[in-house]
Parts: sequence; structure tokens; C-alpha cells
Amino acid sequence: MLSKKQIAQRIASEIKDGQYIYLGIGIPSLVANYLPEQLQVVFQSENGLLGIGPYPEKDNMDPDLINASKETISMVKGSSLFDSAEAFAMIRGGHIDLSILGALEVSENGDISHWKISSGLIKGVGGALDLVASGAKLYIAMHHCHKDGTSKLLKHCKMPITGIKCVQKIFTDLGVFTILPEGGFKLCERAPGVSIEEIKAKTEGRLVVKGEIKEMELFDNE
Amino acid sequence: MLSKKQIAQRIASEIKDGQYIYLGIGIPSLVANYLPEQLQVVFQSENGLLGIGPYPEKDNMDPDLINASKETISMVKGSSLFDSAEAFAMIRGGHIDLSILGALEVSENGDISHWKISSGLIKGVGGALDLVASGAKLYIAMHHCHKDGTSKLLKHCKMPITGIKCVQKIFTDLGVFTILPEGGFKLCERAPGVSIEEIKAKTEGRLVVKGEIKEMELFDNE
Amino acid sequence: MINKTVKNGVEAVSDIENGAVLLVGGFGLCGIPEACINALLQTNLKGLTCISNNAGVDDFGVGLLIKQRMLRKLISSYVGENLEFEKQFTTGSLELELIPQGTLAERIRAGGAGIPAFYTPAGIGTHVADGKEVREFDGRLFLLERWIKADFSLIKAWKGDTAGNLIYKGTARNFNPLMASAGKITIAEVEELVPAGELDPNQIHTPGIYVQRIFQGDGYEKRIENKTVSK
Amino acid sequence: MINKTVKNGVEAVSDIENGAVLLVGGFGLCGIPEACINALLQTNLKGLTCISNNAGVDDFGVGLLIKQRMLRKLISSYVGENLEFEKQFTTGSLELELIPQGTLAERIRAGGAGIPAFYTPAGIGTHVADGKEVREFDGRLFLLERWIKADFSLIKAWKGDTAGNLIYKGTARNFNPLMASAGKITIAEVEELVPAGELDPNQIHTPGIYVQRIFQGDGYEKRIENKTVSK
Repeated sequence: MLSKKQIAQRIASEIKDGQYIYLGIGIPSLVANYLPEQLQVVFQSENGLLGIGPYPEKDNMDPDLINASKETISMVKGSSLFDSAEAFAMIRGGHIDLSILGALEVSENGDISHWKISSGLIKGVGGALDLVASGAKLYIAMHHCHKDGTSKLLKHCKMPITGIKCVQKIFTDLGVFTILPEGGFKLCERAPGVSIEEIKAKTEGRLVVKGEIKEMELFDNE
Repeated sequence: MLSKKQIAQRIASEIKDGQYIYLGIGIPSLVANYLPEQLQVVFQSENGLLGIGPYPEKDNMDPDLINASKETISMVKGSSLFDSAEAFAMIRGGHIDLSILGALEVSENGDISHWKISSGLIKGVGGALDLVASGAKLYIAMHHCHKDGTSKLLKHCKMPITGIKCVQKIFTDLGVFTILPEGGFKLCERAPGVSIEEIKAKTEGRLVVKGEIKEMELFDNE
Repeated sequence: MINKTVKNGVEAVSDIENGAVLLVGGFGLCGIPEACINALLQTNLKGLTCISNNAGVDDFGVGLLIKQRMLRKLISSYVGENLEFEKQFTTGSLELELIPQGTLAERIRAGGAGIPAFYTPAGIGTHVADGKEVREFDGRLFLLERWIKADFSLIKAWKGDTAGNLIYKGTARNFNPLMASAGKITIAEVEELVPAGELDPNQIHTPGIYVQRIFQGDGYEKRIENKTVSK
Repeated sequence: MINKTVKNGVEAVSDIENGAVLLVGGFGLCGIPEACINALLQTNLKGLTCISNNAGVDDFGVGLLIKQRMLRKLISSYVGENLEFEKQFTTGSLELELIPQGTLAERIRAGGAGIPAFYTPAGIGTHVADGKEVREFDGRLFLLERWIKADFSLIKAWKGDTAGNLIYKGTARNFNPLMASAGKITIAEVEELVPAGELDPNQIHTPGIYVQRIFQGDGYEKRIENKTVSK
């Protein structure tokens, strides 16, 4: 089973040179830490920044420069700033090459649910609905199961849906999966030491296992 | 009968302090020359400028600073520059207080026709359709009749229409007219020396004359 | 140039009436109109509708208007940081409408730009689509969304001039320029107000035509929600 | 940062194919991509569709592409300054589609912003409305208009950096930023190309994400259509 850090590491190895990328909060936000140095990619923040840099030094925190999680950040060389309409024009218009988001549930036809719910109240939709509907490539990073052990890879989402048929690839602590055009989770790789049987047992939706499924290799780029 | 210059002068006396104004080509463009100095108004250019200044000095012509007639211009203190989508967001969104345009024909219900036609070809629509449809106050400055003597104030427009029910006031060489809600040109003022009979004879659409129609006063603000 | 200057926030908001619809700029606590919010707190206004991407926190930003029970309705994309909101919401004294952030931004932009409605893919297949027209273009499904306009827009910029031209800084720009265009009366507060002519026309983010009132605020707290630093 | 630099106009346009749809920036002769147009003239391309606010004049700007009979169709708001166009139009070798300028701008902006269609009041009651859906919102009538996208956008900016960020000057901005966002491949030519990091992020008009190729042009003529001076 992978740690959150290792899920992020595994996703990082999928990133291609020259991509514009949106990272959601949680595991996705860790991906930036594991990119090979020679890769030139740009991270977008939906509140109006292309080119998110690292967190600032303590003395350089600027209240006028935050990311979508309301954290103080910095810019990189070649950053640009814009308003919220432009930020989502970029997203909706398909200019972002890859979005990496967390999820509460994914269905076997690629639907996704990730409402932010607290004490029974939906407290927000944020920018996720725009992102998942944009047609950009969408990767999901999440634990394979809820804390109570029930699967998050389902036949149908049980919670309210945030996007339909939008997921291309899922990275969990157990393995890597793609969504088949006809529906179903195709197992591509399994985490070191995780058996196909365990994955089968923990996947509620249709799992497709074809040929040999190799254990993933993890490169530590930290 | 008024000269073009005098039509422009008459319109200038209608301008109010604090207005954002669009001036079309021809007689409307002359209006800027006759504004009382104390008036603070701003002229918009649809190609991306608020705050059109006078033509530049000969040595200050900038090919990157033109108006919608492709003439070199200057800016004033407090000017701002923007792109074409923003320029028409401003127009369509009703942020311009007053548009003053020329016209080929106006109908008694406030329709207007002013396609740019040359040798039988419609050569352009430009920004006029957006302007007349914006809901902004629309004044028309034009000669009362075509060169062949036929009226331009009609029951129905004969040429293709560029906007419907959009005209509030018409300033011609013969007088000033408003469009009545129920249709019809209401004569408000007549040009010095022009008789009501002459205006009647030269207006094809329904002319409404009520009470005493005074001769207009012209103040030379040049 | 037309002079839009007013003395301060109190004068700027003085004609806002009970039940008014307000657009309030900012993302989280970044780029919020602190001075206008403080001026509103000095009034007895009730029943306001506030359209703002977030609800602030309990003791700052739009949260202060909620705490003083001035709002009847909140239209936002995310209100997770505000706890007081939850109390009023569950007792039914405060209504909430959640809108996807990009749709919220585009609807406000449409309000300013005279576009009464447009189609967007965001929300297709979700409860956001309930009751809305769905239409296919080029083989994909889209939702019809309407423009948003307001009686007043309260926005915050970095620099402004007396003609109402505005320049924002960093990610404090966010919803402010769109909201500037969608208010019947737009009130802009700035950290530095200069005479018309001192800002480079080429660098202006919000042209003055969208701003009816402008003033220089003071004592900006600019609270940071999550202080994060590199180790 | 991602480096978008190419050598020159010839390299930038080298993969444009016959029949391609091009968005070409500029208003009149102001802010037009002179270097890309010159590079196109060195090709044998045919059957291009050119979407540009104007058609240039007979011997400059888009007019040169018309003169060399490279265009099959022109989509513009006004083509009054071009006489050669008239000749080809009347013999049927060049098609023309006229679009109200504001609608043209908004349709291109929509193409870049992922808005497949929107409603506008422009053209209601005129022949522009022929065949288009008319719909009432809030008691007024509006037309449905579709997005515009292109295979390539050819745009011109004042300054740019290697990451594709652009700053325009004066009214040479016009259609360029919208077109930058609506091209599958956007080629930007600039008067001055600087390394990423030298432009102030707060002053960038077109974020680099919209630009796939950038180069510094040379020998800009910047012809003035109507020289007007104060007496």
C-alpha cells in the first residue's frame, strides 16, 4: 500500500514537459514536490495565477498573493496574474492540459463525486465543477477505500455527483486504473506488495484485469 | 437650415456633465468641438480607448493609437486602454450613457438604417449594430433629406434596418425631433428661418406638431 | 475627466437600502473591500443579499455582515470557512445559493457585458443542473446560465485614480474587475488614490467607466487565512 | 517556465495547411501581425478562411493575402477600405461573412473561454438575425450566437517573454488578446522578446498559456491609414 506521498510520487512520473496543470487540495497538491527538475510545467491557481511557486520565506508572505487554498505562495519567473473570469475561461476553454483532483467516489463510467460536505451541509462547490467539465485530462488521486473500509471505486456514485464521464485515470494506494470507454476500472499497475485479489475485494465497481499486472516502480524525485 | 457644424453645435448643448459618450463618424464626430469647457465628459472609441483626446501634433502621431475611423489620435488624463471584447462589453452592457450616430433613414417608430453600402455591396456592419442595440440613449445627427430631396424621416425604413425602436432624438438641418412611444416624429424645435410647413413637406413619416414650436437657439461654444 | 471621488466608506455606502443586492469582491480574505464592509457595519441595514465567492471567516470579511445578521441571502461558491453562517442557515434565517466558481465568475462578467445568458459545461449531470435548460452543441451538453447584476458592487483595488481607473495587485484581483462591471453603482476602495493621469492607461485593469465612486481606505488589515512558509 | 520561442515567422507558420481557418489580429492596420502575414505570402497556401475585423488595404495587411488569392472566405465586421476584395467578391472567388463588431469580438472571446453560445441584443430585427434563434430575457429580445475558434491565431503584441506572456500597446491591443485565446495554435509576434521573468506579472495582458509560439519580428512598417493632426 502506498502512502499519500507515494501516490503523489507515482502521479508525478506521468507529468509531461510543457504541461499546464491544475492541482487540487490534498494528495494532488503534493505532486509538485516530486517533479523531475528538468520538467518545465506550469501550475494554475483558479484565483488568478499561472506559475505557482513554492511557499514564501517567512519574511516574504504577501496577503495579496495566495492560492486557492488561501495559503500564502510565491510566483516563478514568467508568472502571470489575471481575474477570476479569465482564470475560468482558461479552465473551461480547455487550455489546462491536466487536472489532478481528489475525490470521495469515482464510478466505473468515470463519474466523480467530491462535494465538500461538513455536518450534513454542502458547504461549497468551489471551482471543481468547472474543472471536471472542461474536457481537460482528469486524474484522480485518492485512497482506494473510505476509513470504514468501503470502496471508493463504485458501480454508481452514491453521493451527489460533481461531474459525469470525466475521469481518465485513478491513482490510489492500491494501484493505477483507467476508465474503459465501455465502463469499468482497468487495472494497470498494482502497488508493491498488493495482490490482485486484494484490489478485487476492495473495488465495488467492475474491475477489469487483463494480462500480467506488474508492480509499479517508484522513483524518488524528492 | 443648419449647417453640419450647427447641427453638431445644437447637439453639444444637450450633453450633460459626467457622461460617457460614443460619437459616430460624420456630423457626430464634430460634436466634440462644441462642448462647453467646464463639461467633464469622456469619449469612447470602440477599438479600445476611453478618453479620446484631440488629434496629435504632427511629430506625435503614433500608429499604435488610432480611433475607430483609423485616424491618429491622442489620449487625455485618465484615459484607459482595453481590448475589443471589453470595448463592446462596455457598449452592450449599457455603460455608455449616450451614442450619437449618423443615419441614412429613421422610421417613425425609431428604427434606423445606416449600413455602409458602396456600389451595391454592403461593405460592413462595424460596431453600429451593437451600439444601437445596447439600450443606451441614442441621438441621430443627419440631414433631413437625401441629396435627391427625398425624406430620411420615414414611416418605415426602406433600406435594410440596423436597429429597431432604438432612436430617442433626431437632430437634422431642419429641426429637433423625438420619437413618440406610440410612433411618430414629435417636432420639438425648428431651425432658424425654417417653417413648420417646410418640415411637414419634407417628413414622410407621421409628424406630430403640438403647441408652439420655437426656433432653436444656437450658442457658439467654439 | 469625470471625478468619482467620495470622502470615505461611510459616504460611499450611505444610500444603500434595506434588501439591496450587493456584489462583494475578494477570494477568501484576499482583495476584500475592508473599508466598505466596516462602513456597512455602522449602519442598521437588514435583508441584504450578498454575492461573494466566499463568506469570509467568523470575525472578518463578509463574515462580519453575517455575524451582525445583516444578510438575508448569500450567493457564493464556497462558504466552508465560516461557522456562524452554519448557525443562521440551520435556523432558516439565512438563505444560501451555491454556484460553481467559474459559473459565478462568468455570470457576473455577463451581467457587466450585457449578455443575458450563456451556455457552460459546468454542472452537467449534477444537481446544479436541476431546473436548468440543457442543450447540445457540437456533440457536448451545456447548461444555460443567466447574468448576475447588483444594485451595488463593493470592490477593492491597489491603486486608483480620481477618474475611477483601477489597478489590482497579485491575486487580490480575483472577482473585483468583473464585479466592478456588474454593479448599478460600483464603489471602489483603493490603498492609494492618485489624480487622473498618473496611472499608465496601458496598465489599467478596470476602466473608470465602471466605477461610480472611489475613495482611499486606511488601516488595511489584510488578514492572511493560512500562513504557509517554505522550511 | 515553458519556452515557446521559434526563430521567425517562416518557421512559425510552416505547418499551416491549405484550407486552414485563421484568426488574424488587428483593427484596420493597427496591431496586425505583419511578420506572419509576410511569412504567409512566401507560401503557396490556398483556400484559407481569414477571420479578422477588417480586410486591410489593397497593399497592406490582410489585403495582401486577398491580393495573392490565398483566401476562400473572409469573416469581418467591415471591409470598406479594401477594393481588391470587391473584385474577387463579385466574381465569386471570395466569400464574405459580415458580423457586427461586438458580436465578432464576443464570439471569439467565447471560443477561447469554452462558452459554446451566448445571447446578445445586437442584430435583433435586422438581417443579421436571419436564421438565428431569438429569445426573450427580462422583456427584451436577444439573438443566439455561437463561439468562434480557429486552427491558428496570428497575433501581434508589443512586448513578450519566452513563456508566451504578452503586453500590448495603445489601441494595437484590440482583437489580439481574444484571438490569442481562441486559436488551437496561437502564434504571437512581438516587437521585443525578453526572457521569462522580465515582465511584471501584474501587467501582462495575455497569459502565456494561450500562446504556443512566439518570436520577435523585425522591420515593422506600422502603416497609418489616416494621418490626422491638430492644426
